[in-house]
Amino acid sequence: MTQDPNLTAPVGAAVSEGAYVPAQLPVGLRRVPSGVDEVTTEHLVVNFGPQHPSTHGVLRMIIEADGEEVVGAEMSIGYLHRGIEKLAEHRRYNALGTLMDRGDYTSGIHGELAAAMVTEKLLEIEVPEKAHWIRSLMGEVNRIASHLVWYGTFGLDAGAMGQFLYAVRDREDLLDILEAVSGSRMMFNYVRPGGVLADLPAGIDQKLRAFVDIFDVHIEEHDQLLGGNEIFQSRVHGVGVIDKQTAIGFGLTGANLRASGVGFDVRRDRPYAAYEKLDFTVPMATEGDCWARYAVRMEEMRQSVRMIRQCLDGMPEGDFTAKVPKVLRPPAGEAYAAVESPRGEWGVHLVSDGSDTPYRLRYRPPALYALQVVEAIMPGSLIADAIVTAGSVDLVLGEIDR
Amino acid sequence: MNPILVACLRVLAGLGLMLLNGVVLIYMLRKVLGHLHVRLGPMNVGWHGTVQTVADVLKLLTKEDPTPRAVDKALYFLAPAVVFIPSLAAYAALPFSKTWAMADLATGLLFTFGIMSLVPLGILMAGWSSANKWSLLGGMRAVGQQIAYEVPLLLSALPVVLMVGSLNLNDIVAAQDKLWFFIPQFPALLLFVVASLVELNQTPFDMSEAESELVAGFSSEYASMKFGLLFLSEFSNLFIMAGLTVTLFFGGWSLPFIPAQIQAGFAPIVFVAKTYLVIFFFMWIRGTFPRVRVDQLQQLGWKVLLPANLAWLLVTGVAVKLVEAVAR
Amino acid sequence: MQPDVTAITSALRSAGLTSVEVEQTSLGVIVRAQNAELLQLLSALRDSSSEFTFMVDLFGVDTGELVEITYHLRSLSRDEDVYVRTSVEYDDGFPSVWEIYPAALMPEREVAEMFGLKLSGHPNPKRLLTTDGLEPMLLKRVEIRSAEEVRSR
Amino acid sequence: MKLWGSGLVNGLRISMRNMRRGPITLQYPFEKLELPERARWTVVPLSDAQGVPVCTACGTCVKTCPDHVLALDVTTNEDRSKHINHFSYQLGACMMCGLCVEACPFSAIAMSHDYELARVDPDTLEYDLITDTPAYKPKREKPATPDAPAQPASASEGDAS
Repeated sequence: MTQDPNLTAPVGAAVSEGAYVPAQLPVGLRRVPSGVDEVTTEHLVVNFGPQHPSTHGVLRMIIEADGEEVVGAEMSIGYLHRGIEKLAEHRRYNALGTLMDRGDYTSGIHGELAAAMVTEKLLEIEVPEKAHWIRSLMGEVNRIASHLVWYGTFGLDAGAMGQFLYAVRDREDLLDILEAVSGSRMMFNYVRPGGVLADLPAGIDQKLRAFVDIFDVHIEEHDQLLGGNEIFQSRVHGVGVIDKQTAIGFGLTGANLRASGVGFDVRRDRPYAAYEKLDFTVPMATEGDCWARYAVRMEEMRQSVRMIRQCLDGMPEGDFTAKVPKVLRPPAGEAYAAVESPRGEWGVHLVSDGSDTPYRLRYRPPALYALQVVEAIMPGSLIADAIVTAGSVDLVLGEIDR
Repeated sequence: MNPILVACLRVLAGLGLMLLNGVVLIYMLRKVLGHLHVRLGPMNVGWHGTVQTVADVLKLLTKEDPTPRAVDKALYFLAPAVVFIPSLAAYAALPFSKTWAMADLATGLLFTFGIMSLVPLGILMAGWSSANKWSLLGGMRAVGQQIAYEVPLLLSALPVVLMVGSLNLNDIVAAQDKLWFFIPQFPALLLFVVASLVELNQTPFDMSEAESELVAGFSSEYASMKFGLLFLSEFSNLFIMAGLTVTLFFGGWSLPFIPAQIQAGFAPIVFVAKTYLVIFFFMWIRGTFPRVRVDQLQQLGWKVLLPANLAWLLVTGVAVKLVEAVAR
Repeated sequence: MQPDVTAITSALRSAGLTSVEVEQTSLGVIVRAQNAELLQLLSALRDSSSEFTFMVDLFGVDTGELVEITYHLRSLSRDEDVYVRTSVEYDDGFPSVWEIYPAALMPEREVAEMFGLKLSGHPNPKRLLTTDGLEPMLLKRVEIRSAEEVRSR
Repeated sequence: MKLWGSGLVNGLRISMRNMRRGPITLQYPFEKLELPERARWTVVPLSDAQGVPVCTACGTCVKTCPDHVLALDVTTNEDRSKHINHFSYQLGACMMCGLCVEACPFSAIAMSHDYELARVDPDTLEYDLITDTPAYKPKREKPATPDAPAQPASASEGDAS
């Protein structure tokens, strides 16, 4: 699939749209009593999850169905709640990454980066150039790995099986690379305030180049296997439409927002790390349906491959970390830093009181906002569509529940 | 010999064949899906995991068999049998060779379709009696789709019958000694494969056990060998449908360019080999395609397959008459 | 990134909100609002020419005396962020803003649950993350297990 | 406009191509992956050439550990030399973040590559890394960091809250 130039988000978030006005109560179950139709029927309330093959993690979707049609939906979350925000009040600043990893466990680098950036903002640490580039490089590697999980599980939601394994195969290669760089496959703890844990290991350059060369072929295969399949197309076109106003009103970010026709990308509009120096386009679609979200994410993976190549070519020499004290004590104050995680804007709002632990750490979970909009648009669709819609917005429960 | 004894022996042979088939097909499914998914499938029990399925059957047999409290007991226990018996009986008419068939029925094709259409009844019983929402939805979907696709399935076999002029499966095979019917009847083959995929609850039409929506569908509440029977009948149906495909379109037990006397010796092997190739194709589809939606399935059945079948039937009928007129 | 303080102040004044304070801090522009005029303030910001139509986040902070709730708003058309901050006494209530920003639906429930506040005007004001009977976890007086307790487990 | 169904055929072609690429999996208990050098698994104590643990019982790792899985039980002798009674480690609670190893000023501990951590007996999830050993005397006495050892008392208070 070639990229349509019209599907690129305009530079600068130039969107001027009216506000979303909720037409009716967008949440909760209708609980329609039996016998309201001409035929006496009863609505079936089914629990999708917390243990169910289709839910991503431990999401519980309470769906009220009239036959196969969803008439009301409620999302029940909290089955994975670990109190990360409270725990963060008892962690030193350079240990915050361990908590962030466990938030969105498919894109730990981004969470660590957000926590490190907000600490650097408070401490006013100047990060060396090379650290910026390593952060961008690892962020993009992690983004592809995370999008591959989404791609695989999205296909599983639609009932396909093969592509999940192919996606996981490619992700394994990326996890091997991430393990070689950071020492762990998921809980990286790699990005630290002031820079990164360690320099890129020897030989990782060739490994990454070999991977992106293969992945150039594989991404087209992925796209043809799932996106080219007519059955899949008929499942996602026009399904789960989130229009522009709804997307803005419900606070969607990332690929979900861009699929609804709003071109905001933190990497481009609030540049951090080395993104200012990288050449990439921000894919966008206007339909706002599941297909648009699919197309945007597939294109994001291609852009990530481009950025990985640029990072490898342009990697500067120098230190990988600034000189920072072992125990960080930022001055009292507040700061907010945001990164573009695979799921959207992952912001960390930190309140410091001058001690070696944060006074309050709030992180903005992009998937939580995506979850709310799913709850709002689900009524009126079929059960099968509801599953696909929930899969298309890329929910990670570790992040939603924190 | 006593004809009753012979009949009993034939039924036993059919049962043995079905069980063996089930075991082999489950192993094959695991291996085919495994390799399609760039992994290996079972490897440790026996050479390349060959005995794995036997071990699993033994596990199923010795497993605890809990009965949920809320089930409708009579239907719950009857349903696996109602699913299992038709798929056993459907073996009767399959011609493994000219002489190797459990019953050489004059209306073999009709018998097979007729007996196979009992399966949805058992599935509905299983889904309803389980007192489970997933089971109920799965059972309803299964019945909805299987009843909807009975007609296209039969209609897509009809052009072949028109060409042969007989419902006997052996006659149909014999009529293909010069040309296998998949060449003149290619559209009918496509329609037949689609309809039989629906009948079999196979991906992309596995609505009734769509695991991302309905967990395990109608078989959610079944455990132990009751689940084993449901599972086994599914694989046996797979073999029957693939066997019918081979019989109707790929020349059954016959091979081209080989004298009939030589063929007779290994005709059953040829038939089974062809059937397994068709089954491989079904599994290939299963490892690749996503699932269609319920309403799309019904639309495909009524709005596409049925008119297409009727149109092709008309074409075939006219062509057959024309050929007859020219030949006369 | 940073909106103009005077522009926001004048926009709010013209909307009839004369008592709000707008200040520039290291975090950004913070509009301090009374609990009672919060809804009016937020809809004024949303409908102002700056178009703060997008709610980024909403969270509470226990300052030790009361709970401060911060609404992080963004104008996508101007690429500006503004923070609206209101304070609530312990065990007191705060109004739901979901009709202005539907994005607040779940974060509001979370704030109410985590700080032991009452939520008014919300369509589904149930607990979100934890089970009934748990203490409001993000209050400073609620301790998590200390290192000694962890070891003596 | 492509023919309806060409995507299906193409999908079958792709899955067959992947099938012919062959399996990528390893038969885990029989074949094992080689871990990269930086892989982080259990914490192990390091010893010098004579096999004596080089831990100086400074307690930096204990203060650093975010999950408090390390604990030092130290008696100080009259000559101010230290004796490690127990240097205990809760494997079951360790998240292998590696912060203790980074913090250790004398490289006395390391993250090993021992990843087969399943235990039959849950009691074995907590064990001593070093038992009843005199603390190592570093050759050069110097504060590891300008910050952490300078105020050990206040830092430990901060941890305990």
